[in-house]
Amino acid sequence: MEIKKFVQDLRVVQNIRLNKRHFILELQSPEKFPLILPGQFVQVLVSNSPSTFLRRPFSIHSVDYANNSLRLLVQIKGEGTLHLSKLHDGDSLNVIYPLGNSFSLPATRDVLLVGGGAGVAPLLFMAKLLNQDHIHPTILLGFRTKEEVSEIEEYSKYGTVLVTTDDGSAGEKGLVTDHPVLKGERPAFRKIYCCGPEPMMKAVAKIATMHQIECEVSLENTMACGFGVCLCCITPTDKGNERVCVEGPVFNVNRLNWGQEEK
Amino acid sequence: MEIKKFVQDLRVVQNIRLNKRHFILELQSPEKFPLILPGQFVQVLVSNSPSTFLRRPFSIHSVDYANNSLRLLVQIKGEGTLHLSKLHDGDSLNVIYPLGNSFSLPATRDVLLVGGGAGVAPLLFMAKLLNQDHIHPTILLGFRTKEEVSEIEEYSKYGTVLVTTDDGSAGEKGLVTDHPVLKGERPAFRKIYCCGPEPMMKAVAKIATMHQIECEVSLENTMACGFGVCLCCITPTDKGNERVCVEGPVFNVNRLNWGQEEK
Amino acid sequence: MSDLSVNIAGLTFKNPVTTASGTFGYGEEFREFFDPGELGGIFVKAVTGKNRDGNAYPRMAETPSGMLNSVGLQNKGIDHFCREIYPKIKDFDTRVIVNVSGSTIEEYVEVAERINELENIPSIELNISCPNVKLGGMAFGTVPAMATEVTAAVRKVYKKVLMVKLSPNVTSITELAKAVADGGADAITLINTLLGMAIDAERRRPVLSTITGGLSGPAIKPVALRMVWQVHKAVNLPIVGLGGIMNATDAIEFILAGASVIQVGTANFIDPMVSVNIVRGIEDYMKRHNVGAITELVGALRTD
Amino acid sequence: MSDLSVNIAGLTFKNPVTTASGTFGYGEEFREFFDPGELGGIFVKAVTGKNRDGNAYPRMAETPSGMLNSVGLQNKGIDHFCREIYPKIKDFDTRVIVNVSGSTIEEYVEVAERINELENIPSIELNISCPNVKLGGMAFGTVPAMATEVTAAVRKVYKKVLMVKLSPNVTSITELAKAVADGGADAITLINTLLGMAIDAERRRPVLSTITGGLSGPAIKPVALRMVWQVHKAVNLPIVGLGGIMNATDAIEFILAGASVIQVGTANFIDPMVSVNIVRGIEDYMKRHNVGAITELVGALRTD
Ligand SMILES: Cc1cc2nc3c(=O)[nH]c(=O)nc-3n(C[C@H](O)[C@H](O)[C@H](O)COP(=O)(O)OP(=O)(O)OC[C@H]3O[C@@H](n4cnc5c(N)ncnc54)[C@H](O)[C@@H]3O)c2cc1C
Ligand SMILES: Cc1cc2nc3c(=O)[nH]c(=O)nc-3n(C[C@H](O)[C@H](O)[C@H](O)COP(=O)(O)OP(=O)(O)OC[C@H]3O[C@@H](n4cnc5c(N)ncnc54)[C@H](O)[C@@H]3O)c2cc1C
Ligand SMILES: Cc1cc2nc3c(=O)[nH]c(=O)nc-3n(C[C@H](O)[C@H](O)[C@H](O)COP(=O)(O)O)c2cc1C
Ligand SMILES: Cc1cc2nc3c(=O)[nH]c(=O)nc-3n(C[C@H](O)[C@H](O)[C@H](O)COP(=O)(O)O)c2cc1C
Ligand code: FES
Ligand code: FES
Repeated sequence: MEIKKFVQDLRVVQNIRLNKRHFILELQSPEKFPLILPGQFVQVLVSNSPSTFLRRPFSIHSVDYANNSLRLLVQIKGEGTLHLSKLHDGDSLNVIYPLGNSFSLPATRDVLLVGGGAGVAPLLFMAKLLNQDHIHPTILLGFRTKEEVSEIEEYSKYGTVLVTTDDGSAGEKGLVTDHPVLKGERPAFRKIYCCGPEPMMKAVAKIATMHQIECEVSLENTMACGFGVCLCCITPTDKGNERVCVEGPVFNVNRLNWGQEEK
Repeated sequence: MEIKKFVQDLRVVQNIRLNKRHFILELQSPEKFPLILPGQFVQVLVSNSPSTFLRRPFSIHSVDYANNSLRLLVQIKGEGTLHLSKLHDGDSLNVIYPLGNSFSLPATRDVLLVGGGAGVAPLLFMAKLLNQDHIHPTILLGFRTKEEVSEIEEYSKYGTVLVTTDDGSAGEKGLVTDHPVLKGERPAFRKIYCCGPEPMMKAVAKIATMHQIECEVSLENTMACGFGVCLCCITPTDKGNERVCVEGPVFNVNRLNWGQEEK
Repeated sequence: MSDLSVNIAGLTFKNPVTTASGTFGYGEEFREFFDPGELGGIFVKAVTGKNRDGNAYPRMAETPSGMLNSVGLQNKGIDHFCREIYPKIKDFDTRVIVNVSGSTIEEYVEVAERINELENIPSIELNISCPNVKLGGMAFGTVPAMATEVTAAVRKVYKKVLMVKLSPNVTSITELAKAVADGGADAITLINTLLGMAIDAERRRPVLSTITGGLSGPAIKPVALRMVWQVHKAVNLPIVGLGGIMNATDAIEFILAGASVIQVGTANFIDPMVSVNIVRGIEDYMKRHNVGAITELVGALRTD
Repeated sequence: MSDLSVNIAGLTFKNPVTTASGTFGYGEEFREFFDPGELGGIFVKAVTGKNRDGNAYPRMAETPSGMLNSVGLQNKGIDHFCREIYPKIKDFDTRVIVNVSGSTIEEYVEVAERINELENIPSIELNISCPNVKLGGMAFGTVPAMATEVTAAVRKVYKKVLMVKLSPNVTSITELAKAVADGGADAITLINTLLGMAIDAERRRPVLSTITGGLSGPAIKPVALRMVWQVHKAVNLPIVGLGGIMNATDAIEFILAGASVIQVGTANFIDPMVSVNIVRGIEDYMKRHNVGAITELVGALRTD
């Protein structure tokens, strides 16, 4: 399916600070939204920072078609995200969207969503879509500390939420892969959607593969264009080098040559 | 006299819009000001614009020692000044100051100050200093149109203000050099201080030289450093290539090789 | 009405704005943003003899006002191009020019010969920045004699407009320009990327899998302008100019320096609409400056 | 305590941070901002045989993340340096190194010989980017044989630490590095400015009086890092690295690529305190990464 892409000045309608490192940016379009799917992302121009030359990609955290607004969940990493964190209601932000493919719909009702850090972003959107199909997923979210645990009420609308923190200050202590639902003999899921730091995704993919659970991950390769023309964002797949921004960001792990060369 | 230079974050306390192209930026220091002289300038870092790499030089328009605040009168020319025009009270601006030499005190009471465009900036400061010496100068200011005529009340505190506009919408029509005080048989001044676009300063210098009136001009050569180390801002003088940012910006016109090579 | 049309060795372009190879795919993706027919032309991604996977990820590093890439000519080869890509792009209402690469003279010749047969491709751009595998990896584009040789070999089999794209990583760009002129080039494209490197200080590793890569974007504009100007004065061939063009003013600068046609590269990544906007901005400039035909501006820099 | 000291051919520096020639005057102006004794060293403005007025104004153009300059070695000559400048700088509590320029081999040799006699100048940096007037204006630094010749000639008369600063405007920087190593250089400084150009589209004129000029600043950092890395692998001499260093992270990148000492150039214009802040930033990095001696980081880029 070919979805038309927009290059638009979106209006910042809210900038909600979740904690020291994370915030939510709500952006509104002057026009009617096209169809947007969970797993897709946007490319944001950070025009007021002298050290951001290229756009910055962010997953779409949620979409409100009634208001033609979408939300991004952003983690402050460097100059670009720091500048975004300072935007105010009414500011304007140039965005290309919607980009990339999307999570596929599951052929099962036993669904687990796993996210870590800012990687949880696309999962909220996905959980909502699953609900429309009357699927009530288990949602396993990993955070650094209790302080960073956020939006649990939002996720709880769509599924059963489980939490891990690195320091045990909330939920289970450890990484998401240390949580009983994934560590147990045989996880009770037939499909996993996963998004987060690459080592986390690889660990989840390993568990999934071991138990023959279907698993889709959303990759965060560095991008120059975000719409398929520069060939900078590639990942090796069973079909050769594919573009994460067009053929991805979502890949079924059985298509990725993961586990061969670790750094 | 060696004046210590500061590299400081100054606080924007006011941003006063005069007209479409001009505004006044009032900046306050957290520390006691050093001695600052009329004709000196500051180097401003425009840190939020991706297309301004070097600092931007501006003459000091006035100084308030009681508040440790100074004013800049800025004309919007490109990206840098456009960004400055958008600063708000409370914003911070990194500034190096005070830089350059200054106008010399006159050995006469028959003083004319001539300014055009943003070039009027240092003249207010100079007029005030002359007043402290009980000199009441004539102040001839050139503007594009009536709309841009501004701060006349300020200048009037220190001298007799005369105005020209390019289109005659206020004061005399024409350039400052078309004004009767300069066009007359023998201008009634023994010292002229002049600041503005180079063609204007050259025209004034020509008149001054013709009538053997002492004349000081403030040059606006493009600068990289502003404090004497790059040798980019030079102007040919009777002593060879001198730095406008250290040996200037104020030069007595009889030291400049003006009029030899016009563009 | 301003006349924006230009002409390179008899080949006309409706306006001087084209897109740079490797930054515009095969034009397909951009059709979601605008009609390529609004541009003077498009230079499509490098085509080589056989399929190439390109280099390993990471292939990109952001740098001050620029980026490094080490894509490494990833493409599916000339057969695939003729069979799969050509049919999709042959009816674009603009000049479609193919960037041709290779590691041996034979490969360049083979690809050029095949493209010569494609009716709707009026021109190729030889990318001679690739290392010559037979001659120890020294790039064709850095040794004048090699540059002449590969150009002449392609010239023999290629009957349409032959452009040669030079690498800026040389001591004397005019020497290389003369070398490809001697080889029979119809036009010279300046510049390809500058060789650079980025390091991640935290991990103490190069950012790119290939350690070094090609620098593009506004950072290189001063170098590109200088080379266009030098070659314009030294060699009597039309020039296709590029390197860091972000807006119409940049484009005008290249034209004043001597470029008949300009290419927009890295800027496409930041604003997919930029090339169309540059066409409009050039028109505005011409109106403002009362320039009837864009050709009046080519090389019109005043240095008196 | 982290050990920041480094050593080049027996000459120690208290830390690896120095300032680049032409961007720090003779250190005088900076005393109003900080004590030069906090730095590892300062490289002062080029000195030539006779007084030079330099080029006409305008000498500067701002470019994306950089600037062009065409100052053109303005200085009052070696006599004036020895008589007027040396007494003022000889007691700085840091290494003061003089950048030496010329248009003929005789001029280089003359200046080097004179500076050899100045007790508190432990080293010179030969700037071989200048055009050789006798040999038709081709820069000494672009032709390997000429680079060897001028280095060897100076080596004969100069008894202290001899650094040679290379131009990046060459096809092979390693070839030039080897050439000056053959000539007897003790260390290699990389890089001088890239040749570039800026145009004012409104006036249709070059911005600089000299049309072309030298590009410096962050824009050139990727090229500079690449050259430091290439020379570090190819030539067994210590390297002084520079080109676009704006902060401690940039400095660490050059050290990882192979520089023993780094120079801060254009950044001084934007923040006169930057070099001192870089010293502190390097210390922070060393603490954070548990590095006892900065020398452990020289060339320590991991490429496995
Ligand atoms: C498809 C996609 C979706 C994404 N979705 C989100 C999201 O929903 N929320 C979110 O907070 N972030 C997301 N990211 C990551 C986000 O794009 C980067 O964190 C951001 O671009 C960093 O910009 P910066 O200027 O703040 O940091 P920079 O100064 O550019 O970088 C700071 C540090 O982060 C590293 N870094 C930068 N970009 C990436 C990247 N893409 N992958 C790994 N490391 C990187 C750099 O190497 C550097 O060490 C996504 C990335 C992709 C490709
Ligand atoms: C000592 C000194 C004192 C100054 N005092 C004032 C002042 O009090 N008020 C004020 O408004 N301006 C003053 N200027 C000029 C001011 O520095 C420039 O207008 C400003 O730097 C432009 O920055 P920008 O980023 O907005 O424009 P840019 O994008 O840098 O330039 C826009 C246009 O203006 C031209 N331009 C930029 N700088 C200069 C310059 N220095 N001289 C001539 N043309 C230039 C450029 O070539 C370009 O065409 C002074 C300059 C100097 C050297
Ligand atoms: C991601 C990327 C891929 C490129 N691929 C090619 C290529 O296949 N062939 C080629 O001749 N040039 C290629 N180039 C170089 C560009 O065509 C252009 O010469 C260079 O980027 C400078 O222009 P710019 O600064 O406007 O991008 C590529 C550049 C980039 C950034
Ligand atoms: C205004 C200016 C003047 C310079 N003068 C000299 C010089 O006299 N001798 C020299 O070897 N290099 C000179 N350089 C080059 C610098 O020393 C340095 O090699 C170059 O600027 C790259 O470093 P940077 O990007 O950190 O500035 C000069 C650079 C600038 C910007
Ligand atoms: S980021 Fe350009 S192709 Fe994916
Ligand atoms: S601006 Fe650097 S010396 Fe004047």
